[in-house]
Amino acid sequence: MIVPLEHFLIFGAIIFTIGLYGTLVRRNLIGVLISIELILNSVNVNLVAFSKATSMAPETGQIFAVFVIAMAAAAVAVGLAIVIALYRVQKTVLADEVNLLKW
Amino acid sequence: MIDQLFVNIKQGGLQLLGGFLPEWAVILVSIMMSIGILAALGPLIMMYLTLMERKVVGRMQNRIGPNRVGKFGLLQPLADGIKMLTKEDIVPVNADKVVHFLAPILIVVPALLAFAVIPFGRNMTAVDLNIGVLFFLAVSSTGTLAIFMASWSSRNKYSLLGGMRAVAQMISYEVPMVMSVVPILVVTGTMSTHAIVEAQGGWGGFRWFLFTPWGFASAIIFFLCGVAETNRSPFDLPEAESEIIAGFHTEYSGMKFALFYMAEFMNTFTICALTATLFLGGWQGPLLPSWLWFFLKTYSLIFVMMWFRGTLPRFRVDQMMGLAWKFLLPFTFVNIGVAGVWYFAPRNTAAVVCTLILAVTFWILTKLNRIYTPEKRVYSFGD
Amino acid sequence: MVNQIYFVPLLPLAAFVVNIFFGKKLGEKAGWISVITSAAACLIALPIMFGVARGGHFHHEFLWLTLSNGHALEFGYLLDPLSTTLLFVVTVVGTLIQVYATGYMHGDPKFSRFFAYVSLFMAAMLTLVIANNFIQFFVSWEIMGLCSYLLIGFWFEKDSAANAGRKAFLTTRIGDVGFFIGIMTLYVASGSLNFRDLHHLQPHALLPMAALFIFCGTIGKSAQFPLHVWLPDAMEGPTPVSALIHAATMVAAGVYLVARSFPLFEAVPQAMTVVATIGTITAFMAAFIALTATDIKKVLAYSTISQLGFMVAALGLGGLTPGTFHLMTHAFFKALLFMAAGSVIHGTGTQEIKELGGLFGKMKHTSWTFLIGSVAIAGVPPLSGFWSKDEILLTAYNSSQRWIYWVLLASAFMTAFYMFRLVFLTFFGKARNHHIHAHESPVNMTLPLWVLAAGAILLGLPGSPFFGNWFQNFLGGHGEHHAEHVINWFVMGSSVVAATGGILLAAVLYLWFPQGALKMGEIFRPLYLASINKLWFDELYKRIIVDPWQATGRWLFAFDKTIIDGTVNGAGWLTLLTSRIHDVFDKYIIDGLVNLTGAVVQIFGAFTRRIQTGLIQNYLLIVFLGVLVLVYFELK
Amino acid sequence: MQFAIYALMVISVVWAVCAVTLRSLFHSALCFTAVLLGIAGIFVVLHAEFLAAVQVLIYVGAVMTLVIFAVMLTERLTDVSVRANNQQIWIGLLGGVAFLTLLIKVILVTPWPKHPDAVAATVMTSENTKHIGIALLSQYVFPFEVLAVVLTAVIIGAVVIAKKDKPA
Repeated sequence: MIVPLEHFLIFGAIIFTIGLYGTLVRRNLIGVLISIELILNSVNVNLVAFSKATSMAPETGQIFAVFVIAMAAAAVAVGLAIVIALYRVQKTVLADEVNLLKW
Repeated sequence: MIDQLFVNIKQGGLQLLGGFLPEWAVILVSIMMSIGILAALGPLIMMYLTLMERKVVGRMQNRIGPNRVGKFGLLQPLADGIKMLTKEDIVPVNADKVVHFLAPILIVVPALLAFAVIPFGRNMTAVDLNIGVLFFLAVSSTGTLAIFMASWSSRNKYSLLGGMRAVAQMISYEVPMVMSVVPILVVTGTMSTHAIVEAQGGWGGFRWFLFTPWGFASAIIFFLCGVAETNRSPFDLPEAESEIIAGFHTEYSGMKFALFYMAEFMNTFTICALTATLFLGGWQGPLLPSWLWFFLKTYSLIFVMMWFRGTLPRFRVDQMMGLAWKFLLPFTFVNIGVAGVWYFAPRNTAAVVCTLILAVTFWILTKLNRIYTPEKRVYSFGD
Repeated sequence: MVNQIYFVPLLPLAAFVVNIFFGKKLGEKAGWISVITSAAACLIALPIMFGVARGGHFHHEFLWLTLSNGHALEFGYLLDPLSTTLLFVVTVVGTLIQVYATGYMHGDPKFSRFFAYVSLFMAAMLTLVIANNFIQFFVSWEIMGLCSYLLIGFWFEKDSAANAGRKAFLTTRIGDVGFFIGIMTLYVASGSLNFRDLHHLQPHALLPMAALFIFCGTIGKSAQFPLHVWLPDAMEGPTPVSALIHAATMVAAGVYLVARSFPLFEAVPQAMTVVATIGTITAFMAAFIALTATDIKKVLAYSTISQLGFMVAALGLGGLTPGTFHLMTHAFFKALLFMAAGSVIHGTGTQEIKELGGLFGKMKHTSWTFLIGSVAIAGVPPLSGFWSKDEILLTAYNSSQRWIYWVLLASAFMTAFYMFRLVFLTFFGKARNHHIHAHESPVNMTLPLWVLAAGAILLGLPGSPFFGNWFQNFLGGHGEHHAEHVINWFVMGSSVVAATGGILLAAVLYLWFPQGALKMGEIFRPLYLASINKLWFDELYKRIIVDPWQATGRWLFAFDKTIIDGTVNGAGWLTLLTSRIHDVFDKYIIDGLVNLTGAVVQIFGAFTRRIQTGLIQNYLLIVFLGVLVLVYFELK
Repeated sequence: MQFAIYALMVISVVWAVCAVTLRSLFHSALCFTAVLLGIAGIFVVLHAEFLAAVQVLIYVGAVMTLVIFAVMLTERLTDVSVRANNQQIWIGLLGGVAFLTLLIKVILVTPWPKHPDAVAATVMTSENTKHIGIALLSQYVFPFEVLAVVLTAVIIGAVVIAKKDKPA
């Protein structure tokens, strides 16, 4: 393709890292969820780029991407449900205020 | 000749340019042409829809409607536009300025984008995407975000409530809407609006999907969901004046408000246009030029919408939700199965079987959805 | 368009779904849903039947799944004269019986569930009938087994019903396992499970085994000789069930299995011999037991077994047509008899012959139809039973094993006898129990009776010489019998004599000299005992199967009690002793050590537990850094 | 063309950075939406129109709406006082950068299979969506079914978790 594969991969890597950073650093659990979505998206970019660039059936990677999107939607649904339940119980959505599991 | 009028004009113009412009420029120009036409079409349609609505509803309420400005009040929309433009643009003090400014713009964009895949006539689809229908649904689903931004950014309880309602409603009705399109994709095996229209040609309009059992069902469901998507009555809970002042655009005034209005009317148009395209055979039709047929069908559908508004009272929230999730959704699922039967079984058998299944499903669902009646209210001073 | 045959099983299935989910809401409407669906199935099937009758031969496969070894399992249908006959029988009889059931089950609390099960059964049976390969056949076969279990135990509040259901399920299961092994063997032997491939079988060492194992399925399902014990108990179910499943259709499925895989059996003569022998034994034995049964439905059950024996024997002797023909006629008159019996039970509330009697005046329709059914089964010309049974006898007569003919003739005689014993005791004479006030059943029960009665009278004719043996020619694309197209007056006469003789004897013993029966019982006491105790089959199975298990159980229990427990107690005593000693040791040394360890752990834990922050992102960070380090060293 | 792709990438990255750094969750959610749209654009460029449409329909239409819904439900409207990031910010940043450099290095040194994408370009035409559909229902039908089951489970689970437990 016009743009070499590596650039797409690097783009994916950057998005991935940003998402990772967010996951590690955001306090707000919803923010964390968003960051996770970022990570998943970077994966999708890679999948599609590969499926375009390598000689296998072009739809394969896209199908994986579809699966990833579906699973992401599922993850968000459950995650948000948990966040809301948490908010109802503990009146907080900040990750570092939820530390009941320590010693 | 008349049929292809616009197409020929465009082609002619391009050939003319082709004389002294490099090829890429010609392409650019043609793209620009399409975009320009659509971009001009949107506001125009919106303006005259307002007039039409006021007239129609007026008649229904035994009034005359605007008739001062221009003949039959034909210039009324212009007057309104000028008024809107000259109005002061008020932004609440602790509103989220950026978002508050972006929202009305972002709500118009999807409405305009949706025009791209609508076949206005034979060879008159701006972009014949091979995923046209999906594109339309996707784009129209982004509208919710703009509403969110509007309702959230103008720090106002009523706006927020309106936004919540709007989004809940749009999300809920999007599901059966998408599902009700699936049968057509199953039968035609394509998602391009153009091809779908082609599939309904011939037999003097009796190939319209409206005249198949599943098509009939999906047409009604799709249209209902469309009405809900565009927040028109009887689904206009998000902007219910009497309950929450004007919902998400309470805090908007002047041109921004006009933009919301525009978006709503353009959505109305696109929904009706798509209904016509998917179920009423789009521009297919005898004698008259194709684009005329298209606009005829679309506007009759729009008239039906206005008819709703003139006739029906507003839903209660739980009824609205119940209709979407407990009735339309299961029905669409069954409908998809029915489309499968139609596709595989021989026609005569299929017609009978499909009708039977749908009727039974309808009956069962109506039996299962008991109308929820709230217990008798007690007013402290009322009695 | 023949493919719409697929709707035939699908409609009852739809009825099942609707009834099982919305039955409570529908109430008694559920019955009509089932009836209408199966009637519709019948209507859909009719044109196809005519097509086949005009010599058509349809089949259609679609791929179901591909096995790892590349073989493909197909589903589909195969419509040849054989399956069409079954299709006709099942749809017609099934519909009628369901109409009847709407009357019979009226007011039952589990009404809708009953019809759900029946519809499921219909779906399975129809799938089985049109099946074109063994797998599809087996699947629907098992579903039928399930329905039979559910319906026998339908009134599971009664222990007897529940036990009967379990017994039926387990007993048939034995046969089914055999059947499945048979299918596997056949697959190994011939490499295909499609019925149409059976016609060109290559000889193979495993074929006899396959045939015999497949025949196991028949033995189980249509209650042949060693495994016949479940059918009489199955009468605990509602009478329509007995009529539909345990007389007309399901038990006939076993016979259908043999007929369906007939080329296979033809390929292995020894298997044929086994089939014929088993069938004959069953026919005779069941008839013999039926002589003294005193429960209407039990009598009918045993007669069903015996008639099935007839069919199997016929098939075993190479008579595909007679077997199938008898299957069809039997389905009609036996269903008729059962439903009439059901109507009697419905009207009087009891099924003990000893309490009945003199119903003829009170229940006109029931009595007449029952009489017609009895005449038909007894084999009096020109009713249907006569023609089909005569065909079978003829096959036996022409076959190499002539003794089978005589045995079957004897059983035919007994058939006539016990049927008319039943008739006389139930409908003639005077009522024995005066608390019973019999009344005629509603019209939706009597109407099917008359329709079936018409069937029982007329259905024999297409197979009779008057119609030039139309049925035989219709089925006989298989070319293994030409002899019986000439009428053999000896066989015909003998069967007529047997029938009339049986009827007369019954009349003598139970109508004219009511004491005669007792005397006969005195004279042939051992025989009488043998018959009344069902040849001690249940006792035998109890003795050779149930008791040994229980004995083993008891023995193991004793072993457990004395030796194991003894050891355990001894061990316990020893333990106590040693523990005394340990106690001291423990208190001072071990505990000291333990406490020391605990103290040490506590000291360290006080520091290390700081790691456990409980902050999820903290953990994530640590994981991430770990990964980072690993990757780094991996790449370096 | 080329230019468009790079522009999309850059914009997406910028928005992504905003999405993880902005203080107000609502804004970061909007930024993330922008990222999604950018990536959808990249999909279009890569001839995966179907995927792009699905991305917009599901992510922007449904997922983001859910997220914003949750934001509205949980966030008090005036929310500037609370810190947006936790204490790990610096180490997280460093780790991230290190990881990124590592990744990029790996990507650059790996010899990716090159092949004339004429093939891909031809296959990647209007038939694309049809291919996806066929493959989804023939080759990948089992994962597809599993996915369906999982989604059902998720719906039920989400409802169960999020619903108010009745005062017993």
